[in-house]
Amino acid sequence: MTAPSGLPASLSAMYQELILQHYRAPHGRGVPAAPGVRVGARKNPLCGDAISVGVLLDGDRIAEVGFDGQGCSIATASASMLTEAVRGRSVAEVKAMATAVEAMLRGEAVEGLEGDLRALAGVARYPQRVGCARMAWLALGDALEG
Amino acid sequence: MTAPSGLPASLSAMYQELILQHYRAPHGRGVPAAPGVRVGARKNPLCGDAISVGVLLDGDRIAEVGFDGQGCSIATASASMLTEAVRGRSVAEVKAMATAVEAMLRGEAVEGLEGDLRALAGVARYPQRVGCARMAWLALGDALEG
Amino acid sequence: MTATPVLDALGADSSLASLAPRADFPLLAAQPALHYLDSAATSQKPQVVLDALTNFYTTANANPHRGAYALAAAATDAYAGARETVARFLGAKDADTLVFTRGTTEAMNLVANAWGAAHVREGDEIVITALEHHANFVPWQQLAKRTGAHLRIVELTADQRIDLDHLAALLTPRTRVVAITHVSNAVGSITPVAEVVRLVRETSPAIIVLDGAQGAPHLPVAFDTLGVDFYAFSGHKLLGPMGIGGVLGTRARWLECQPWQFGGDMIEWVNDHDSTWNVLPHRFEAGTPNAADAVGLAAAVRYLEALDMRAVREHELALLRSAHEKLAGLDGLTIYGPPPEQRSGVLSFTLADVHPHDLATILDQHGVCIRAGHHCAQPLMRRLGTSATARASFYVYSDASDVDALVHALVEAQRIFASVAD
Amino acid sequence: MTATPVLDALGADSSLASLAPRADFPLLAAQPALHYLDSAATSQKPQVVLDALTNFYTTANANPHRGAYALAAAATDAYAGARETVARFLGAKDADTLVFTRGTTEAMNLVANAWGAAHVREGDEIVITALEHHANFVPWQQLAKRTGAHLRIVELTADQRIDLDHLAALLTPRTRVVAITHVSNAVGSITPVAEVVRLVRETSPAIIVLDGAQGAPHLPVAFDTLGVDFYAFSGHKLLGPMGIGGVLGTRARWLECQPWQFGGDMIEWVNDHDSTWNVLPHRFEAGTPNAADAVGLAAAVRYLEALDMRAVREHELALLRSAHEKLAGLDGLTIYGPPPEQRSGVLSFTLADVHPHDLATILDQHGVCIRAGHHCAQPLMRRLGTSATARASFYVYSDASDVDALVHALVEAQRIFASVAD
Ligand SMILES: Cc1ncc(COP(=O)(O)O)c(C=O)c1O
Ligand SMILES: Cc1ncc(COP(=O)(O)O)c(C=O)c1O
Repeated sequence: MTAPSGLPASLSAMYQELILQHYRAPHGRGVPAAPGVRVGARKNPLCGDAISVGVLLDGDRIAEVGFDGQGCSIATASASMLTEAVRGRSVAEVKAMATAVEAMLRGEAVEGLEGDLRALAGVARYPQRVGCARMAWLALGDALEG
Repeated sequence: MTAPSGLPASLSAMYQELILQHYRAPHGRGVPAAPGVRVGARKNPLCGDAISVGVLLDGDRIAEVGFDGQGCSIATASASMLTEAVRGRSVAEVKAMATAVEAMLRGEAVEGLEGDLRALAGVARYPQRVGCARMAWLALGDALEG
Repeated sequence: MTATPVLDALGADSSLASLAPRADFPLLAAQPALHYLDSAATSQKPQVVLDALTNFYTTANANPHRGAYALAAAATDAYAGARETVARFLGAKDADTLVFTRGTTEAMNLVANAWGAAHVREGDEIVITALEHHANFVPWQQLAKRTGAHLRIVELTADQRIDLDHLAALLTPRTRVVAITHVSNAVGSITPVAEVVRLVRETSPAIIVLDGAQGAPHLPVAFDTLGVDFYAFSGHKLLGPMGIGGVLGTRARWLECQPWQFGGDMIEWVNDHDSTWNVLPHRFEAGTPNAADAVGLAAAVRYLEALDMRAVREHELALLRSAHEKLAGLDGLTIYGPPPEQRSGVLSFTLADVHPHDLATILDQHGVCIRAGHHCAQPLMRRLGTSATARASFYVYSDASDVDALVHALVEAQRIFASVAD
Repeated sequence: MTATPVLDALGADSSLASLAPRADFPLLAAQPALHYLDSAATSQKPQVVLDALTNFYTTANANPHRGAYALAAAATDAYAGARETVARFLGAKDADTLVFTRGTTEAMNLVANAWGAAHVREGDEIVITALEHHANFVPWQQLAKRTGAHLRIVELTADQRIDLDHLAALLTPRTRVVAITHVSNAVGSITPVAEVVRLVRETSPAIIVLDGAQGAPHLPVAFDTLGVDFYAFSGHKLLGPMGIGGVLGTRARWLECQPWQFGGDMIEWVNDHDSTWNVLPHRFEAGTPNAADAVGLAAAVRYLEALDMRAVREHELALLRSAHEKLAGLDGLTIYGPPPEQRSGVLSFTLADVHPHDLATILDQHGVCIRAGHHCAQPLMRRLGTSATARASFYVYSDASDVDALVHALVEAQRIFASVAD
């Protein structure tokens, strides 16, 4: 996980190579089309971006997940990481994960988050961008509620 | 025409004895009730005062004139003086007089105004009170137009 | 100006110092001989408020909510922080239920349109009182006219308090709105809010709208426990800048409201032929917000919090008692309103033979600023049978010397008008 | 930050000085490394404006129109004087036809309600354009929805100018309102007002409402010769304080309007069940006016008058040309809007592979403040097929160094995003 050089440390903490890779080549593109898929969507009225997340549950587990929409690098990478992180998990696990992500985005030190998701920690330094990272998680929440 | 003592010169110029006498015992109280009387009315929304002036024309002359309403000393004295000044005059003379009074209230030096009316000159120093002195003259104007 | 023997005879209480140092208020500090007794119209501003304005414009000036750069974030934070501060001052936990407006007038028009127009139907009833400022009278009168609802006006007791029996008699299951002033600007009467709330809740589903233009500056206000639905106020009357004020509402009532003004910030999504709306409080704040003046207002309420609103009330009551006693001793003077304990720091009066407008001019020559007129309360004036009263009103910077100057100047005015034989 | 070789290669014109000294603007003076390129959102304030605010509050603070004492007269005069000054600046002889509002948004809601609601009927037509800011879009959309009128949207040319042929095709004798932006905030297009006026007057009785939020700050405006019915603007975009703006109207059109907000100052006489209204402009200014910010606005327009609005336009055009040329040289960069001559100092663009929101954050790290988003013009964004653009906008204090910093930071942003292999 290296950062582009010649940038302020906080900026390179946000624009890590990992995030840019997810942005360039997002995972989980496309809301699954199967019957029973639940979709949640969030818009950011300020920048005009929108992300929707679709999940297919198998009992208590997330069998399928994917996202659609337009977003900046942070919004897109967050959605992409989300799909990787939640696939195969139980709803309870995912809710705990969402809570941990939210805390991380508020700048708190969190335990238990694994893998690529941790790369979003740098966003906390940019309050105006936290909303971007949060969008997919809120959309997922809507999908699980609805 | 003496002024109450112990006051700023400009204030005693406004509150001349003559003005206070007209306020205490106004002339021309009561809009004439005869058929053919024309009435004009003006309100001052800021202080809640209102003055109406009624005139009865005999050809081109003002045969009868009177006023009604509530007003401060300046408004009342101005109305009282008005009735004295216009009674028996031609409409053209009265219009010229109204123009002269308006100029005097704006602080201009005017010729040709006679009698008590000149006592209103002191009001020019108090822009917030000019509207009080003007009310009866505007009401008279409305009556002559209407 | 030296105290006259008349004054001493009246027993001037020169011990009543101002609650806030006059030196904190640049306008008053620059004019030591000025006796500003028109705070019910607008208040003077402490230096901290002017500093807050300057500070916003020199360190955080950007369009809030709309920028992704640090300066815009500073503006957004300053504006959101102001909302938190002002909501806390008025005892509202949920800051998002505070909608900023230009002042009380815009706030009342907002409630009358956003809630009123959506819920008031022909044959419904709207209850206001004869004590209301035009800002809490005309919007409801015109809403009634537009919708075909009936406007009911609660009459007053002999000392210009709201007649609670009449209020009770007017309330019905068709009453949709009860809009009442918290404190009368014209005569100072304080509304017994708990009584009103009890009466209304007993008999009708009406919303209760309080006009807090004179409440918020002069009394401690705890919105969350008042039990009313909306509470409107103006910043300029509580040491804040002009151009800012607001209205608190319960979340439930806000959610029953339709947007009233349309434009930037208040939308979620604009399609060609319809739109969806942003969340509270933005839904009711169309366009670039007045962030600078909101920040100035926040500085004002922090200043008042430091003084303590209970102390503000005590201070005004002490001045009012002293002024009341002294004025009552003048010949031909009539004071309106209930006893000082049931009044805020407003002293409304007439003097036999001297029109209020003349009084104001003469008092001005003595450096005493009072208001003369109908105080935007023509319905009340009609009921008092006068076109105008003179009104002196106190605030945190007022002291005994202001009261003394008032009494002194009134005696002078009487002397001028008495100097002419009938 | 040092200029990179890339920049030199692009031919930076370092000779373009700012029109107004940066030292006049305390925020900019305090942050020499800040490149504020978001003036279309809100402008920075010169010291004279802050001084005017402070001066009002420390020498003339009272409630205008309502007091009979000298301080209130000073406030009234200051407010009336501000109206004269601002009306003159916008080329209106009759100052009483200028109604102060909080800004353009409130102004448009005022016109839509005060004139629109009284004159637009079911089956009538309202014409707006796809270029409009939400403030000049949603009020008309909702008026159409409420009244059953048809909303017609003028589409754009390929370079985001109003398609005059389409406008002509939409106009009919049933057209009651044509509401168009003078200058687009999103892409900068300048409306050929004379053409529009000619087309409208030829075929319909419609009123013409111009959204001058981006016109008044950047172009000379002569309301009396424009031939339109209403012209709205915001003070905060033309060096003035937040919380103040206004709308000019012809006297004839104002007299066709119904009052919209009700309260103090706008009434003549309040009876229990109906009221009569004060004269222009007060009829449309309910409540305590924002006199302080009006005085601040007057100071701002005097500052602009001293610069000369023709010079302001020339200055922005020079910056725009230079920036346009430099940006056009960057790989993957798309600029929206017509050629610089037909644009105000707004540069709206996208960069392939870098989302505008990311651009704004990266540019901010270089001290370059730009706006990223839909610019309160979602209908336009839909037509552009994008959710957001990046926008840099210039004003009197902008200079060549701002342009250079922009280009430099864009190159950096490209580098960051290119650093990751696909
Ligand atoms: C073209 C245009 N119209 C209207 C507005 C709304 O102005 P305000 O937010 O000051 O009310 C703006 C700016 O936000 C604008 O640029
Ligand atoms: C009781 C009361 N209500 C409403 C208002 C209107 O407030 P504003 O003029 O600040 O909108 C005032 C003051 O003018 C007032 O005293």
